[in-house]
Amino acid sequence: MFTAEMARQWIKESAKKIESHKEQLTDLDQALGDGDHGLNMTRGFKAAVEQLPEETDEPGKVLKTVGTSLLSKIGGASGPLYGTLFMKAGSQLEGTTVQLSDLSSGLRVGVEGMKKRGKAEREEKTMIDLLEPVIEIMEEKGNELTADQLIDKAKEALEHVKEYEAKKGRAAYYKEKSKGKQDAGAQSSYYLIESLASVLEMDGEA
Amino acid sequence: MFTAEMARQWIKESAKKIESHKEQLTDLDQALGDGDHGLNMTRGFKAAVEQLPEETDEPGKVLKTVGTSLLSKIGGASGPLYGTLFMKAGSQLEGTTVQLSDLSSGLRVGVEGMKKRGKAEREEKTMIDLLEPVIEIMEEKGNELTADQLIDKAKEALEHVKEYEAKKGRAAYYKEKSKGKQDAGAQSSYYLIESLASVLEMDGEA
Amino acid sequence: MVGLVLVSHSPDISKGLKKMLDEAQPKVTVLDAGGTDEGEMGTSAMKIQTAIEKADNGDGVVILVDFGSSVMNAEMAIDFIEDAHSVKIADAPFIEGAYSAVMEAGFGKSLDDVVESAVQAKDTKKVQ
Amino acid sequence: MVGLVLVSHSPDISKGLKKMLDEAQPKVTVLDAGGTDEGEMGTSAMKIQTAIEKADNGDGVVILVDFGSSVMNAEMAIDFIEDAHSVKIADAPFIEGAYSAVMEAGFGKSLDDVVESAVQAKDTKKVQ
Ligand SMILES: Nc1ncnc2c1ncn2[C@@H]1O[C@H](COP(=O)(O)OP(=O)(O)O)[C@@H](O)[C@H]1O
Ligand SMILES: Nc1ncnc2c1ncn2[C@@H]1O[C@H](COP(=O)(O)OP(=O)(O)O)[C@@H](O)[C@H]1O
Ligand SMILES: [Mg+2]
Ligand SMILES: [Mg+2]
Ligand SMILES: [Mg+2]
Ligand SMILES: [Mg+2]
Repeated sequence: MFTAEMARQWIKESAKKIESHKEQLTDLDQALGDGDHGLNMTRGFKAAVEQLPEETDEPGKVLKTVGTSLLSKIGGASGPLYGTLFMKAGSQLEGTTVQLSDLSSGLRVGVEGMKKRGKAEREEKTMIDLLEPVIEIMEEKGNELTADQLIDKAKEALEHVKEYEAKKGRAAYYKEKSKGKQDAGAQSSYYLIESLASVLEMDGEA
Repeated sequence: MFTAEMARQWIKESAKKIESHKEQLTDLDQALGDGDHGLNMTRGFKAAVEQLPEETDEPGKVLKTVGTSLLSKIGGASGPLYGTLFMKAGSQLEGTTVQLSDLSSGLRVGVEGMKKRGKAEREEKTMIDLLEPVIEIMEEKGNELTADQLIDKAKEALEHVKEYEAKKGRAAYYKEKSKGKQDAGAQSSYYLIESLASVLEMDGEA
Repeated sequence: MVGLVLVSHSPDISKGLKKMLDEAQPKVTVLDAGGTDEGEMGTSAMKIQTAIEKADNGDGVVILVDFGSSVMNAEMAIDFIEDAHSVKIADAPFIEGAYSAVMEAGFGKSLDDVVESAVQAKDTKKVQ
Repeated sequence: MVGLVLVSHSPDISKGLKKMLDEAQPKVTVLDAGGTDEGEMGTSAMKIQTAIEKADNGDGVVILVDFGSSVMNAEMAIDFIEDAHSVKIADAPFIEGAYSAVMEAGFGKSLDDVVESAVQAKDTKKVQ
């Protein structure tokens, strides 16, 4: 099960993690971009938490609202990208009864929207390189998915994305020089997945 | 003879004529450009008059200083263009004894510099279409040049430039639609020639 | 008459560009949609959407973008709009494309012609 | 490191662009030489000349121009300068070329490489 309350917890946990890694995200974006990813993400997730619909039982509605908050509060590329991810995923999830397998279908639609929005493919050193492998393991494991599987896959993806050459966004100007440096967006996506894992774990324990 | 005093009179007379036709130049530039030619020229010639070297007997020095004033005070295309005309013409005129034929050689060097600066040729609907035919008649008539010959040629050129299609500057965006409309820069050049003629005339009478 | 929307990361850039375009073609509706909602460096899909709606006089709207999130947020704004087929993003240099576009728009040209003129601004040589 | 000089008619445009470039490559010297000496719409050969001299750290200077009198005044400024062969005007889109140029300059590339990267910015597609 993936409840509206879990969706809210996911976003609150993400906001905390991002806030506490604000400087790291800034530094990564400074090295390969314009240095605002920490600020962008903190501002976006702060707004997302403030605007979380606390009343609804529908996780889709929660995620859709999150997408709108991110889109309107993040002035950088991560705004339309994460905005699309959450809006599309949220629109895909119907009603109050959502299984983990439904969540993975939702996120699949979300990440496909993100790829279209960014005209990006895998291995171009973006958030997509973190999210899509994780969504694949979710699709593979379905309702049996565990928090550890999520974390392991996210860690593995994070190692890979570091080695890619950037082909999209500001980092693309660095060409081969981008290899060996972490992508700011992949790093923030990692925190989103870590947060999702912690919510699943708490649910498993409950 | 073309004395330093005549050069100063030329510029003072030009400044007056331009000031009194400021609105016309503005309107012409509004129709085919950005509408600042009246302001540009008024500001430039005001500065040129203020900065006129009143002491020197060398007409070349006068014109060179005028070029610098125009260049530094006119923010539009006419700044580097008229600036080049006067600076190059002035540099060409040596000493205190300058004949009309020397003035025409100076202006020839000036207009060639202008063409290079604007990457412009004849019949592209610019100030060059006014100035070059006039310089040709000066070259042809040499020291026998009269004020009437200058005015007649300038009037004839002004009629022609109106019919050309603009190929340079902002007016070029109007393509065929520029035909039949007067070019602001050609019009201001006309006033410069009219002023030169009036100075020659006064000199003839004196 | 086709309207224009200017989307640059820097609000100063789109502001200055609008001023320049207004001088060249005062009768064309040009909307400055640069910067974030807070007027900072960045772009905003909502700001762009509002600008598109204001710029549309019935003959369509051309959006000029600088890069990156400008393009993405312009596309999102178009997704939010009903009559999306009358809104086009020009694949054109921001300043140079906008200048060409405002001229053609002022001449009463069609949406496609205005876009085309912006795209062709790429090919104008500045130095030999 | 190659320095950059920005010459646009609008002083707001060059100001906003400099801010954007400084965010992307703080270590490159970028001089804003947009607008007239009075800060109005237009350009100034003298302002450009001063900017070139300040931007030159010994590895040369690339000038980015919008159009018209920007090009002419940049050329006049170069004529006034002694070491003119180390100053080049890029035949490039103003914003997009400047962004590419500041990146390459920050990588320590040569004057010719920086110019070339600015010129190539023309070919980057914004929309499919
Ligand atoms: N076209 C794109 N497709 C997918 N992801 C992208 C694209 N452009 C940028 N990104 C991601 O966005 C991150 C940068 O986000 P952010 O700093 O907020 O935006 P900006 O680059 O506009 O300042 C990058 O690290 C990368 O992961
Ligand atoms: N490339 C060029 N070569 C020659 N003359 C030009 C060129 N560009 C513009 N002009 C002349 O300059 C005039 C416009 O001057 P002005 O309005 O002061 O400059 P701007 O177009 O920069 O506002 C035009 O009418 C034309 O005669
Ligand atoms: Mg960034
Ligand atoms: Mg940014
Ligand atoms: Mg003008
Ligand atoms: Mg002007």
